Amino acid sequence: MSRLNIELPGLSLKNPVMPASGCFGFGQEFSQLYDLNKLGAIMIKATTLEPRFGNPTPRVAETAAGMLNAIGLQNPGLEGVLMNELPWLEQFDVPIIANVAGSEMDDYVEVAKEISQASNVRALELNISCPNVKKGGIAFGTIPEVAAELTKQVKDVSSVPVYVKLSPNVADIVGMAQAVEEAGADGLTMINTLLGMRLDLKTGKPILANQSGGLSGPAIKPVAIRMIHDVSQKVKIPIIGMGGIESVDDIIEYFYAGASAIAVGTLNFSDPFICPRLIEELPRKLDELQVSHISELVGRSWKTYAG
Amino acid sequence: MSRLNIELPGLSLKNPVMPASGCFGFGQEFSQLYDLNKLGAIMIKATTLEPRFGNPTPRVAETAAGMLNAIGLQNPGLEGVLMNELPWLEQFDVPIIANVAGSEMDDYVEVAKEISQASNVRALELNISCPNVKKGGIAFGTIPEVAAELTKQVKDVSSVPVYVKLSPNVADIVGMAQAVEEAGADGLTMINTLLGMRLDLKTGKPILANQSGGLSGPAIKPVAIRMIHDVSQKVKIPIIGMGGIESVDDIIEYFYAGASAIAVGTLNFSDPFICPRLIEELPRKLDELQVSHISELVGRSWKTYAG
Amino acid sequence: MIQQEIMRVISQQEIARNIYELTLEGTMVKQMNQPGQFVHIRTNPGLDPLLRRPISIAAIDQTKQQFTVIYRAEGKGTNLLAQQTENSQLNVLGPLGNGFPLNEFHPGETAILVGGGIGVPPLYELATQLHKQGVKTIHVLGFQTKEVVFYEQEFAEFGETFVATVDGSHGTKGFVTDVIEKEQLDFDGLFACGPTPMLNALQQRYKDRKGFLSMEQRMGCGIGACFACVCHVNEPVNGKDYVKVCSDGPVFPIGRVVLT
Amino acid sequence: MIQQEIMRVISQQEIARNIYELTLEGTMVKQMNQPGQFVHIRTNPGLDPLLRRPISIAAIDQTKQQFTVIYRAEGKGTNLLAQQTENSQLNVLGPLGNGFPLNEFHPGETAILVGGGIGVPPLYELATQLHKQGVKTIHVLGFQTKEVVFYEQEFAEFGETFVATVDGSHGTKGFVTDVIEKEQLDFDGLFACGPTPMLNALQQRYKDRKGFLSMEQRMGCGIGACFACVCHVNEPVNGKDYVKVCSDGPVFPIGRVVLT
Ligand SMILES: Cc1cc2nc3c(=O)[nH]c(=O)nc-3n(C[C@H](O)[C@H](O)[C@H](O)COP(=O)(O)OP(=O)(O)OC[C@H]3O[C@@H](n4cnc5c(N)ncnc54)[C@H](O)[C@@H]3O)c2cc1C
Ligand SMILES: Cc1cc2nc3c(=O)[nH]c(=O)nc-3n(C[C@H](O)[C@H](O)[C@H](O)COP(=O)(O)OP(=O)(O)OC[C@H]3O[C@@H](n4cnc5c(N)ncnc54)[C@H](O)[C@@H]3O)c2cc1C
Ligand SMILES: Cc1cc2nc3c(=O)[nH]c(=O)nc-3n(C[C@H](O)[C@H](O)[C@H](O)COP(=O)(O)O)c2cc1C
Ligand SMILES: Cc1cc2nc3c(=O)[nH]c(=O)nc-3n(C[C@H](O)[C@H](O)[C@H](O)COP(=O)(O)O)c2cc1C
Ligand code: FES
Ligand code: FES
Repeated sequence: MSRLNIELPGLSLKNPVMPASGCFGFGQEFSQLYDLNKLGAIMIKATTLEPRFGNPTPRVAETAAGMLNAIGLQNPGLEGVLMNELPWLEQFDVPIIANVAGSEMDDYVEVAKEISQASNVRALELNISCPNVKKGGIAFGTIPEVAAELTKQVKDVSSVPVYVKLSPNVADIVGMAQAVEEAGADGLTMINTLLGMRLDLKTGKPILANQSGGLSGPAIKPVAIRMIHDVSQKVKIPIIGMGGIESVDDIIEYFYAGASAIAVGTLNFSDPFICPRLIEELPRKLDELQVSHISELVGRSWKTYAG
Repeated sequence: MSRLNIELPGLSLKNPVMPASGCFGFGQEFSQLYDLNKLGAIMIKATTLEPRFGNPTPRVAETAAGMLNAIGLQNPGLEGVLMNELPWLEQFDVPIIANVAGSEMDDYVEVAKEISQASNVRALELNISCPNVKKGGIAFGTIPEVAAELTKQVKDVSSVPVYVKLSPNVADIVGMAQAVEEAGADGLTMINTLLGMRLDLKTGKPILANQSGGLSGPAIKPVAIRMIHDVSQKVKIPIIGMGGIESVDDIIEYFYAGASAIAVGTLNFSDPFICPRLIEELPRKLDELQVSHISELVGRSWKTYAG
Repeated sequence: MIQQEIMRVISQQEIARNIYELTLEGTMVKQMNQPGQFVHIRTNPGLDPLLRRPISIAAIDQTKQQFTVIYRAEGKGTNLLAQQTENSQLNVLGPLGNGFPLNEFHPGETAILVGGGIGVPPLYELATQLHKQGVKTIHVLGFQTKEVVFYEQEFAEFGETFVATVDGSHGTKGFVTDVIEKEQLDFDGLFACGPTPMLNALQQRYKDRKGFLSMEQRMGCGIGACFACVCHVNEPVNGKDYVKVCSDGPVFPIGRVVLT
Repeated sequence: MIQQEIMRVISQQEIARNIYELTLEGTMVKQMNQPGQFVHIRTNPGLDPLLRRPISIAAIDQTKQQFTVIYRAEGKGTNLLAQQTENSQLNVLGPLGNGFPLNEFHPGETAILVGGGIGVPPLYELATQLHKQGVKTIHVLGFQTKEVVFYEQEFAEFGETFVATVDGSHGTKGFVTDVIEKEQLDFDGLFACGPTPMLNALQQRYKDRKGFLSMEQRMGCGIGACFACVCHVNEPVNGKDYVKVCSDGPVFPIGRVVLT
């Protein structure tokens, strides 16, 4: 009898731990390290209509308890993902969450329509918030009306539930969440990266060739917790939480805040075995907390409960 | 011949290093540790019209490479500051930057008017961005029109230049900066804290009694650098930069980004001697960079320059 | 005078489950003149963790320029602290705060020292110094369970020592207040350090007695500059309706601070 | 097979100014079969710094299950690494990447090994293994200045070794390419590792020769999953217009990667 399984729109998760989009490629590399069947789900790298090379390098820079990335959505394009990546992933009994990105609304719609029909794609994650593409991306994520319109159009064509990935680079995250919920989102994933920059001490220039990039890692966890705490009280759809998770304690904190599952991004780089490790450690943590099922923890920070 | 002196509206700084508001009280405690005359300036704790006790405790929580605070603007009120704190500070030959806060626009205006007349107050820092007061504060900092209106009203009554302290909790920091510049701000200080939260693992409840608080420290430095980089190219008024500064390298990075002076906040807690230490270390760093005056570094990240 | 000093670790040992006794050496010790003061320790030279950890001074040895702290390895910072070994260097800020006043007790009087868990340590230096001035001490020490009891013998050398454990695995089952009542202990005044509920219980019972309580609060600066550690007071003190635990305290006369 | 292993520090010493030679022991060594592969080292168990540091394998000792890296202590991570002493434990991920191909050279042939600064280390294991299979090696090593020159003797034991320093304080003044021209060195093929401008100069000069270049890029994962370390290629490889330095490289045939 599992204490970790979670049911979310489109997703039957054996456990609530999955790699975050962009930090796990399409799974092939990590499959050499451990059995991907252990994972609750896999959020694959953003897919765009056409293949993209992405930004020039350097694409990453380190920051205090975090990192910046400006990969620029490099990916083999819709066709490449449909032909190579998704079929390869079919050998695993793990739901795939396809991260969908684009420059124009039509791109999103087209990718969503096609990719949602792949047999192992159980949900879409609408990446309206990637700070690393100049056109479109960022505006989609900061203007509620635009985000809502995009959500609606994608919902109309998608064969699977649609999760919208929210950007933290906004003043009113609750307003944004409510806008996409109203537009039909089945769930939220949050948060994407904060916009940041580092400069090279010798040249004075930005370290990233793209100048700015997305800040991820433990540094941003308190921002994510705050946003999930605020949003989860104001929407009815579930939230998959992410941002700097590095321990089972962090997972518990995300659940308390209001997340129903979590994703690990940056920490896959520091410890490539982190996902299976956390999954293994979770039951003992639940014992400690005297909780029989992890879902009991969802929203404990704001739910009134006995004791 | 100084290589560190900086001239800014209202402020003749012997060096560009000052403690940030709220991390240095009104100077008395630190004066027991070192001679405050060493400092470029002092940004005193926010002053409100009436004395405030602030938020219940706990008021601080630790985060990865950062901390959260929800002090809630505790201060002895305008009268207390005018009668006790500022006169005590007169023994030092250091310009005071008075951080002004309130719940209503009228509060700001009244405090600004009175405090700007104190003989050692050489500039105001309009705290439109404190996340820790429920009323007013946060909205002032996220709606450009409101921030501009406040700036204008304060400018009308202030006897000294007015710096506006920007909140990072916005989608468009450049728009905000331009709005307050247009409204007459003489300078900007940035950034204030990001909104964040931590939960107690045992109870599930927020660690801070106020629930959420302001995230400061090295964790937020990349966000500050990015914002200063973007804003400094779009406004003509100078910027005093802050956010996680812990080394002379960090100071250089802030200058490269576009700051003309910097403030140290959180790191005063980890190393109470940090300000005089950085001031002492700066000249050697300038030698290393083969720079004769620190102001040559301002904006190097985006200025085209020979080489 | 508050100093920041890189101090040398003389010794460190686990004296009960997760309870460590750490002795440090440096010139700062000269400034330590009052039991109940604390130091603010940087547990790591880097940024993780960022904040210092406040720990009470448990014993002072002026001849050797050494002092001892006793702490529980609990979270990130104290666990890092527990990894320090002989000759490691630690960045220490101190001595901080105002400790227990000694001059309020006269030779021949009896003071009861009440400690709860990691509130016990500062009472040890207090007992030492009270004895030097001829004050008798009775000790009531409360712990969760047998495995985390420490310094029972050390206190016993100064006078009667009672231990209470919440689970009854050692000494009396229950709280320190239960012991005081059960044993009908008699005293001229009281010193206490421990969790707020314990201090609150003592303050309610003994608010009219001579007594001093040492408080805990989450801290930022530790020196009075950041307003992190304030408490409301029952009556204004120096025109202020609050005190700072770090610089006005951590020790306050019983009845002064609003405890909840 | 890529492993993550807590490895034991056998020795560490500064062999030139800020240049450290570090030997580690563990079962991962069994997997190290190709010179030019690298390991990804966590320099601190905490979050500061967060990312691993890629460092080339400089020497492998299968009998002792030990390997050696040589690195420059420069920023936060490598300076922390330099503080490790005998018996410290280090979290290492490896072996990573594809190294220098040995089977492209036949006994009796001559390979020239060109290294720049901290690009020199992987050439040492390469020289060792080439010699085992009867390939002659000539070594051209470039450094900034005399004080940072290392392993000159060690390479000299395998064959002719030329050193260039930018400031002329040791060996020939100038760059490695100057040495190759000046000495009119003759070779059947070339291996190089060093800063991109050096690799670029070599690629332009010797693009039609048999040769292999080892590249550097800032990395995230080190295993091919994050797309941090990509480079454009001159001709598509396996239908892709890019390669990943970490998993497709770090070694590529000369001419394959677009260098600028
Ligand atoms: C004046 C004073 C004297 C103290 N003396 C002792 C002592 O002698 N022995 C001892 O074991 N403990 C003592 N404490 C408590 C000790 O400071 C905390 O246990 C310690 O800070 C926890 O750090 P951590 O790294 O284990 O926990 P973490 O969870 O990593 O701490 C996170 C943050 O919360 C703060 N924090 C957590 N718990 C407490 C607490 N109980 N009080 C204050 N801050 C806290 C930490 O300082 C840090 O900023 C004292 C506290 C104060 C205020
Ligand atoms: C495949 C490969 C093999 C390498 N082999 C060696 C070696 O054998 N010896 C050696 O001294 N150095 C080697 N390097 C370079 C080494 O990785 C960097 O010098 C090191 O990462 C710098 O870390 P730091 O803590 O000193 O600097 P920091 O400035 O703290 O580094 C900050 C971030 O930038 C990255 N970074 C900085 N410089 C470089 C660089 N030149 N290459 C890649 N990432 C960088 C760091 O990894 C880190 O993520 C190699 C690099 C690669 C890619
Ligand atoms: C290298 C890198 C690449 C990423 N690529 C994507 C992406 O393609 N699509 C996306 O929605 N998020 C992407 N992200 C964001 C992560 O999925 C995640 O939301 C964010 O990093 C916060 O989680 P973390 O702190 O655990 O990394 C990327 C993050 C990193 C570090
Ligand atoms: C404990 C604390 C109290 C603060 N109080 C104030 C305040 O009263 N007014 C204000 O404008 N900013 C206040 N700040 C924000 C700082 O001045 C500064 O903008 C921010 O902390 C970022 O700098 P840092 O990372 O160096 O701390 C406070 C910050 C901290 C940590
Ligand atoms: S901890 Fe800063 S005032 Fe007490
Ligand atoms: S470093 Fe991640 S793909 Fe190469």
